Amino acid sequence: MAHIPDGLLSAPVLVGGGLLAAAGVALGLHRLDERMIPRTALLAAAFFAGSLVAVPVGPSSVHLLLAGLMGVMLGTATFLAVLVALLLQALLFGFGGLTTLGVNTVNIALPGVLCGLALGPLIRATARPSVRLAAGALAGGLAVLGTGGLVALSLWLSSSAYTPAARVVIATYLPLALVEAFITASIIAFLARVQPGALRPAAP
Amino acid sequence: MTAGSIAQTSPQRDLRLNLVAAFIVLACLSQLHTLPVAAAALAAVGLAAAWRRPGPQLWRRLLHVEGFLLLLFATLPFTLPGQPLFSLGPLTASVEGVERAALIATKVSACVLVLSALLGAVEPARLGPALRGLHVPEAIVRLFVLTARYLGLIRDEARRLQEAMRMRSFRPGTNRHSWRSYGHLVGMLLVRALERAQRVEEAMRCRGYEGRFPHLPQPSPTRRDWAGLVLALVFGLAVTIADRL
Amino acid sequence: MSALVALEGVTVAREGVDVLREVNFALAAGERLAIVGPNGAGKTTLLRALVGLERPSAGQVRLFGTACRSEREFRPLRPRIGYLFQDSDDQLFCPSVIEDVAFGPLNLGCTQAEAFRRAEEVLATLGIGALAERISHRLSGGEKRLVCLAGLLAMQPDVLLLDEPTNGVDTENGKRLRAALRAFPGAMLLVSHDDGFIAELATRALAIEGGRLFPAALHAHPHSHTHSHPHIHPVTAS
Amino acid sequence: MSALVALEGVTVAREGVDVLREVNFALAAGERLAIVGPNGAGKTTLLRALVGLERPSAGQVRLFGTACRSEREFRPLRPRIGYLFQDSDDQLFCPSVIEDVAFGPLNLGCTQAEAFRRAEEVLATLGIGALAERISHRLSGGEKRLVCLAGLLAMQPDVLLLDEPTNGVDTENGKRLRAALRAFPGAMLLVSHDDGFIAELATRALAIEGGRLFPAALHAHPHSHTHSHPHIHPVTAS
Ligand SMILES: Nc1ncnc2c1ncn2[C@@H]1O[C@H](COP(=O)(O)OP(=O)(O)OP(=O)(O)O)[C@@H](O)[C@H]1O
Ligand SMILES: Nc1ncnc2c1ncn2[C@@H]1O[C@H](COP(=O)(O)OP(=O)(O)OP(=O)(O)O)[C@@H](O)[C@H]1O
Ligand SMILES: [Mg+2]
Ligand SMILES: [Mg+2]
Repeated sequence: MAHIPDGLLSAPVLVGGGLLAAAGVALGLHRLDERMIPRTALLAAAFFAGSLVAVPVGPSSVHLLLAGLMGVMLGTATFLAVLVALLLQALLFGFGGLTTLGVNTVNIALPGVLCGLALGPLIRATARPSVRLAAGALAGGLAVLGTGGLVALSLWLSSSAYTPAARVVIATYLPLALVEAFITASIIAFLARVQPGALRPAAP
Repeated sequence: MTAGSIAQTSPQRDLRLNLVAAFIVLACLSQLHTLPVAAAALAAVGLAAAWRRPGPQLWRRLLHVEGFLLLLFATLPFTLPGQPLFSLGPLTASVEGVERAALIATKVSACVLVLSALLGAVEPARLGPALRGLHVPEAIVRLFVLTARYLGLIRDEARRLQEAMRMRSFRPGTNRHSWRSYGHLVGMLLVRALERAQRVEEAMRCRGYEGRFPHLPQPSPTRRDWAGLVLALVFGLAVTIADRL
Repeated sequence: MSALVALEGVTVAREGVDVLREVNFALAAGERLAIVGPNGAGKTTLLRALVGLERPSAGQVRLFGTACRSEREFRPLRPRIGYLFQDSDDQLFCPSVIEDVAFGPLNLGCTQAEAFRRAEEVLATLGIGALAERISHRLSGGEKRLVCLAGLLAMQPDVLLLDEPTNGVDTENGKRLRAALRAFPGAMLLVSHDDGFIAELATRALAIEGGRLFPAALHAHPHSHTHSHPHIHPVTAS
Repeated sequence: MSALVALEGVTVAREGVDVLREVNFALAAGERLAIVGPNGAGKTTLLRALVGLERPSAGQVRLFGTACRSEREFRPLRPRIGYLFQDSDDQLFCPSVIEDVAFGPLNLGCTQAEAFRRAEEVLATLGIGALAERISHRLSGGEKRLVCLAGLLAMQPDVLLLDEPTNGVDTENGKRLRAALRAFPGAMLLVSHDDGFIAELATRALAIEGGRLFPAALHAHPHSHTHSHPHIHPVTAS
């Protein structure tokens, strides 16, 4: 759903998205620790697998994004994970597109990174499982809503004729946000118990 | 894939030029404004794709459209103002709106065809060196190759854990026990895959891996590859000019 | 007397190769049957076919008298079979040991309290009660093996299928494992490369080779050999 | 004579617990040193510390005379050490067996042809030449073990560190494995729960307990016991 295909967006949006994505990826590369590469690649693969599962919602379909989880676990490397997974999907399955790679990367990764920055410290520091659960849910849900908002924004900036469709897009993201909030919270709770090191965007 | 087949893959299309060509064509196609040119481009791409005798899954890919495209097709005719075409209750569809929807459908289809025809049947393992050949940063190339590999790893781990659950009489239902068990499954899957990823990387380092896959020198592009790139350039330029005329 | 679990002319193909060819065998109540054979002979495949994880291309699997072909037919009978995977890591997925052991009983419809009580009981019997609160995937190899077995015993199955139960288990844990298996009242199918273990527990043996099962005899013949054991000395100079 | 690999007062913590405490030891050229100890004693941790996968919190690791602290210092020396992981699945990552075995030589700068030639040679020596074209992660457990070892031998290392090499390996393959190890000219560190295996190969033994290493003696004392072996009979009625 967040995979905008080639042929839809206007040139300024494509170029702008591309530049933003390049900045994010550069930041991610700059701060990437060698030893984080396996984890980043693994989450990219998880993202890839998650988005092959389409959940029908009304006239549209949504799939898991896991951006909030990536934000908490990877920090800025989320840009890299999303870029790589999207490239792989475009090349192997024709999902999304090549020219929209930048826009899609920003739409998915940016909210995740922001959620990770905002809620990650709380998730790591708190000793209360209920607080962690709530923060995890918030990270998962907000990241999805952020993506929905950015997808709608990309459509709206490209052509005013897309406005009504963009509104419906946002609506379809609401149920996904709920599902992701639930899933992200439970995964984060599990990791906190079993492998707390994984919640820190730093090499073990 | 065998040792022999690796050695024999050299007389193959050069992936670097393929990637560049695909990108140029997609960039040009995605910016078309007029329906006739877009339709002509789609026909040309379709013919070119059919000429290569692709498998049935290429055509099936065309049918896979993202939900919001359907949404666009449904709303555009009614939201773009213009010459009325027909009305449906209080809504009036405009000729411009229908045209715009058709334009988008044509462009998206053409792009999907180009992408799948040029790069659809490529093994991910071969894309790594091609990306490196295009001077993509080494870290991204490694991520790309590892991601492709971990896909299989995740699938295998998931299958084994699910079998273990079934063996102990797990039956999914709508109750807390089921949800919690699925939570454990996904969580453990992630934990195990993370650790496995880490250990596989360690095993590679122990065998002299230094962050680069031992890769064979890229075969230099053949004349056919260059011809393909030139063709792509000409095609892209032609549709763009025709579009602006 | 009817067999508990049986294969009737079963052929199983993996990757297009027939790993088992028209295999017949039956496990009777109270029996402890060992299956031996070289690596890649198909021992694991045989166990997987018995519980319905591999589907035969010919022949049929019969569990407790019922012929099973589809997942629907296998499912209600699986709780009566405890299958220990060759790799413990594949079998543990709950965060803590006690949760993992209680998982089976919960699936059988026990209440939470009842399931945990059973789990604690089994852990105590195996002598690993102290592990209950540990994170299951951070145990050492031998501890994992015992926890996996506990998860099966907690379901109180009629039959145990054990795929190399002593793999990576040290002498001490090995003793506890043997004791627990000797105390198990039901029937048992053992796959192992450890002759001593088989000799101690099995009442009958079959050998698998070239996709076929052959009866094998358990010979007991005293012989003497020179054995060297690593002994631990008190520290002199570390 | 200087040691090939050595630990000098090394302490390693895992999850905040000191698994190894001020451990000293050295492996000299030509030695075959066994390390024994119960599950969870820290044998695997010791091997990981030697190749730089665990970093000591105190003390230092010395490889071929060089003190190694950082990844940069370990890296150039690792190709001279062949480390067999406890779990084969962690070690096999190329699609086919032959590619996996050739991976090491390729990293050492061999040409494609040379690397594959070496790989084929090693596979033939181990008697598993027939597996060359198989998908590496679809082998049986014992086959995987041998392929992992082949991957190490193809790099022609000076030292082998083997973590439970005989796990899940059958008698036949076990013999080939022992023969291959006996033929290996370099030094060797063996971790195993298999007393017979250690007795056959090791020239010296250390026991690990409570995070410390103790010298252990390999006693050879003849004793006789009643042994039963499963024997394969010609088929009578399958
Ligand atoms: N996942 C798999 N997919 C395809 N073939 C497999 C798979 N696992 C094993 N095989 C093949 O099936 C055959 C039987 O394997 P199986 O695992 O049953 O052997 P095994 O007797 O259990 O050996 P081991 O003692 O090594 O565990 C082998 O030839 C093996 O290569
Ligand atoms: N990934 C891990 N994270 C944290 N602790 C671990 C991890 N793996 C093992 N440990 C702990 O470190 C200690 C030593 O483990 P190690 O794997 O070195 O034991 P081992 O002697 O190899 O045992 P085994 O014979 O079962 O393989 C154990 O107490 C174990 O619980
Ligand atoms: Mg097996
Ligand atoms: Mg170990």
